[in-house]
Amino acid sequence: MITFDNVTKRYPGSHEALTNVSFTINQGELVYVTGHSGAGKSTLLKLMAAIERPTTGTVLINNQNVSKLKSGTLPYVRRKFGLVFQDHKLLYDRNCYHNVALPLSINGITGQDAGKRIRAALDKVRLLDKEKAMPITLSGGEQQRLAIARAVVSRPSILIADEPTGNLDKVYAADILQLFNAFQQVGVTVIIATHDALGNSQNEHVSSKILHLNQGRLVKAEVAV
Amino acid sequence: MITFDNVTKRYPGSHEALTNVSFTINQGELVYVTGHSGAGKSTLLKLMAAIERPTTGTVLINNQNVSKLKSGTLPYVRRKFGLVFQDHKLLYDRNCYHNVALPLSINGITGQDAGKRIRAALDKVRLLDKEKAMPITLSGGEQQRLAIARAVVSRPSILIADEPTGNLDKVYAADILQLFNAFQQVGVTVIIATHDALGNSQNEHVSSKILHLNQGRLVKAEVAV
Amino acid sequence: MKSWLTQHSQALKLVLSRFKANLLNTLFICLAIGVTLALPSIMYTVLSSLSGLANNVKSESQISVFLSADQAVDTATAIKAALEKNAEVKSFKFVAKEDALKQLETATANNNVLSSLEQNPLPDAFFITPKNLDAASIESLKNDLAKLEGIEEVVVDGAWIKRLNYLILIGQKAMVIITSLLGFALVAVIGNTIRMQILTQQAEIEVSQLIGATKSFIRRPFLYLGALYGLIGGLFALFITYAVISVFNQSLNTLSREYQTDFSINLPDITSGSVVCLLSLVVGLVSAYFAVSKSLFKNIN
Amino acid sequence: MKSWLTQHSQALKLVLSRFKANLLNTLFICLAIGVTLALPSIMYTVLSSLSGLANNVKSESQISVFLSADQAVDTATAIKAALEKNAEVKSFKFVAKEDALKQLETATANNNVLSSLEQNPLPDAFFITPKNLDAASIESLKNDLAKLEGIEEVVVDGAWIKRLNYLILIGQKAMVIITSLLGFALVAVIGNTIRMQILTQQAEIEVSQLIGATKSFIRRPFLYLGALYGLIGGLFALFITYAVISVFNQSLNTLSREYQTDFSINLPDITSGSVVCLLSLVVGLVSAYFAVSKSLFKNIN
Ligand SMILES: Nc1ncnc2c1ncn2[C@@H]1O[C@H](COP(=O)(O)OP(=O)(O)OP(=O)(O)O)[C@@H](O)[C@H]1O
Ligand SMILES: Nc1ncnc2c1ncn2[C@@H]1O[C@H](COP(=O)(O)OP(=O)(O)OP(=O)(O)O)[C@@H](O)[C@H]1O
Ligand SMILES: [Mg+2]
Ligand SMILES: [Mg+2]
Repeated sequence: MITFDNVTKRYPGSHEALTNVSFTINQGELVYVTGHSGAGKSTLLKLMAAIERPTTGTVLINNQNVSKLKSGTLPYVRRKFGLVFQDHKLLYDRNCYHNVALPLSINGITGQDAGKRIRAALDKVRLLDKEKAMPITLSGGEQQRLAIARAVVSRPSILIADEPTGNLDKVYAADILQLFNAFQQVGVTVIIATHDALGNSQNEHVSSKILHLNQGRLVKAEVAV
Repeated sequence: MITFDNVTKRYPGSHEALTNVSFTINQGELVYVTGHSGAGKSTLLKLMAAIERPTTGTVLINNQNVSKLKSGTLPYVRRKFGLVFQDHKLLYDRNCYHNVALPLSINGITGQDAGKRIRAALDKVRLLDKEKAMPITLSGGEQQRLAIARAVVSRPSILIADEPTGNLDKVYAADILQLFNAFQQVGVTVIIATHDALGNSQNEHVSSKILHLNQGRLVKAEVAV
Repeated sequence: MKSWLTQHSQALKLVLSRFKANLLNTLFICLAIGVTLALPSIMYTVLSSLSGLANNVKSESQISVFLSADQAVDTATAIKAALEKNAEVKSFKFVAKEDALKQLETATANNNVLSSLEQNPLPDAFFITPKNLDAASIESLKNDLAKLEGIEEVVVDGAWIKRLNYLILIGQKAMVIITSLLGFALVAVIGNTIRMQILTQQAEIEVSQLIGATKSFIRRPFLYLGALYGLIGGLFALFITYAVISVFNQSLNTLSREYQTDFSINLPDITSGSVVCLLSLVVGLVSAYFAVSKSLFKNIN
Repeated sequence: MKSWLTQHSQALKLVLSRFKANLLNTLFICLAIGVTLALPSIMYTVLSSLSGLANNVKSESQISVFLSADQAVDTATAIKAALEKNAEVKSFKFVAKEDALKQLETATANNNVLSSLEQNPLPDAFFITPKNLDAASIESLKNDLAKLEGIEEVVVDGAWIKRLNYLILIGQKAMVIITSLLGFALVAVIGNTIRMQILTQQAEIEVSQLIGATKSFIRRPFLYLGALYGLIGGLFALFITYAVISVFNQSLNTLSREYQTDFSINLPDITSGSVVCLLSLVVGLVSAYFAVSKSLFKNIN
């Protein structure tokens, strides 16, 4: 599904954020990307989601080489992903409902059908009562959950979440991980970057893969059961 | 130093974020504000820093009633604080050095003296090598550390940090808490909001106060030694 | 087809709701566009009215034929018949020497000066408007007329035509300069406004691109916005033009009475009104396109 | 005092560095301001040159004194002496009847028409420029002159003055309308630009306020920005005015030769140039102040 072959990423005017990374993620896997701050987790996720392009090496998504995609087809590749950004990237000029509506409207889904799906997504992150609130009036954790609702509303086949529980307390974090597990259960590939490496006891019964990064190098890729 | 007397905060068009909160923080204390997501931690911190005003009740900072401050004197009250915002609030149109320079230039400190202090602050959060980088090119954790550098550069007498380690791995988090402890050691009042209530073993030797919030109510105010 | 319609109505709805949310701001901007657009429109209206007047004056009389003094009345009649037959003559006017003297009295604004004349020194005259105004036709007509009997002199009023043409030329030159300056200002105003809108929407644009919006999806609302600004600005411009010219015409009326002429500037008709609106709509659309393309895709591959 | 200086130089430095960073954009905006400002400046220059011309014409001759026919030469000499003594007379010109006839010939543009005159029908005349141009003084002067001996008639050239004044009045009316329209456009352009800048800097403003910046600290760079936009815009306006009027004057020259007059529009001098720059600087400053005050403190208590 997603294959990295000898990928190196160097940002202009910076040292290498990723060095010679190779791995494969199969359809329906649950993958944790771990590592210290600045190790390259977000960079790895951005390369997977076709937001950045590798400096050298190849990134294959569904056997398509991301570097060789035409800019016209890029949007359609990106629609396969549900993305939770580390900095949320919410839109502060519209309420929660319309924030979640954005991916649907981009996919051309409007009207009643859209309304149902948006409310279902908000309900999953327990924000249904904040439907009409503006994101700026939400607490940090509420904003993070809103970002998650937006990522899942379009029922993506790949879910990529960058530190989705950094601002959440244990109870909510468990909740969200439950949600991700549920997605994995129905065949969605779930990729999560996190700094508190697998400290969540709730996940012990789910088989998952760990990609551990250290200063841009893939140190170990192990499967925990 | 900071006294809350029966403080209630209701945002327009929202239920009460804080209800009847009373406590006192003395000069030089280290205070943790804990509670689940949406409990009112950030609201409490904003009231302390004179960014929001209480709906009812009084907030006293150095025996000054915040509600009765004239808008002309408000800036000078705020300069006493070093603030780490939950959403960082970095300026993305200037590099790290100039981000940290902002509080100093507001205080009228420029030139060589400022330069020394800025570099010292960046060094404390281990970002000295990123001095010239733009914040947008920093990883999530690096941005958080930059926000901390900006908060401490003007040597405030009160340090207020909202989830300062949410995006940091254990090693860096311990680092930052060390930094805060160092500030407390020299008489600075340090107030930290966090959702992982005192899970940090490093702090066990430091006496600290905990304000635990639940749905806007102060459930317990205890002193841990 | 249906999805195409949905997309467009969605974009339009978005723009209209934003219009409503910032009504005062929007009106302010449209007014600025209207003002900028009103000036060339006023200029054009005034100039086209003036050049209509000039055409009138121009065709009033270009060739004067003076008969020799003490001519018998039937000479004039013969010449009249010859002129009527000549295809090159559009129209002509006979002024008898008595009438000419009266006119001279009026022109010198003093009835007494010439009253003491014992003998009328002025000749009978024909004032002829030629059909074709180009130099060659006028020259050949002049030669034809000079051949007629009993004619003292044929004078072509060339200097006057030259001067008038020159004045109109200057007016047109001024209009070209002013219109291009203002056209530039217009593009700058609309372009800046759209860029401001883009700045406000920068986060939305970025996020939309990241989660798979196509370029045309992002561009669409801004194009509608530009077109709407242009259209409303154009309507404002028309309104201002109407108001200004009406006020002007009132002043002109008083002056015209003074001059015993009946000149007023024509208000723009429906055709030129729609041309103004259409033009400003297009300017708005094009400025929006460039502003979007410039601001939109600079940081994202 | 020192900190005051530091603060200002700091703000100015910030603005200049941003100017440099967005040089093209900045120039574009200044050019738009310049264009908007150039039009009233051109209008004013042309109109002031014209009204200078009008004043010339106005003061050329307002009272004509015609002597009775067949007067002895010493009557004219006596009148001349009387006119020289009269304090109300600014200057006068004597035109003998022979010269008047020649002028009439030139005026009717036909040498042959009047050549057959056996006797000169025109009188000797004095053309007088009064010192005071108000109606009362002119009336009393007229009465004084009428009392002199050997005078047939005194004519006050009232209609011409009335018409000319009316024309100038219309011109001034047009300028007031256009200037106020453009003034409005100018404020809109500069104000919008500053608001755009504020939008870009919104995060900085918010954060600065949160960490203790005073309002004047935040406002200062925007005021400098507005003033600089105004100043540079004003300089552009002056440049455009110079260029346009120079081009215009070339056309006018050809026309003037045609009319045998020597009229050209004066280029703005240093005084009016600095007035334009100062004015646009102030407009920039004021627009900036309002834009900042409007955008700055809306969400923060
Ligand atoms: N756009 C960019 N331009 C230049 N350097 C960048 C850019 N983005 C990231 N970097 C650098 O690349 C390195 C890896 O960044 P990345 O965001 O992938 O880290 P991370 O593992 O997500 O860290 P964190 O846990 O703090 O979010 C960092 O040193 C960062 O400064
Ligand atoms: N500006 C605002 N307007 C309206 N409601 C607000 C505003 N700010 C916060 N709230 C609401 O007040 C409540 C408490 O918010 P607060 O930010 O204090 O929570 P928190 O304890 O910081 O949570 P987190 O751990 O998620 O950051 C939340 O329900 C939030 O939606
Ligand atoms: Mg990251
Ligand atoms: Mg919070």
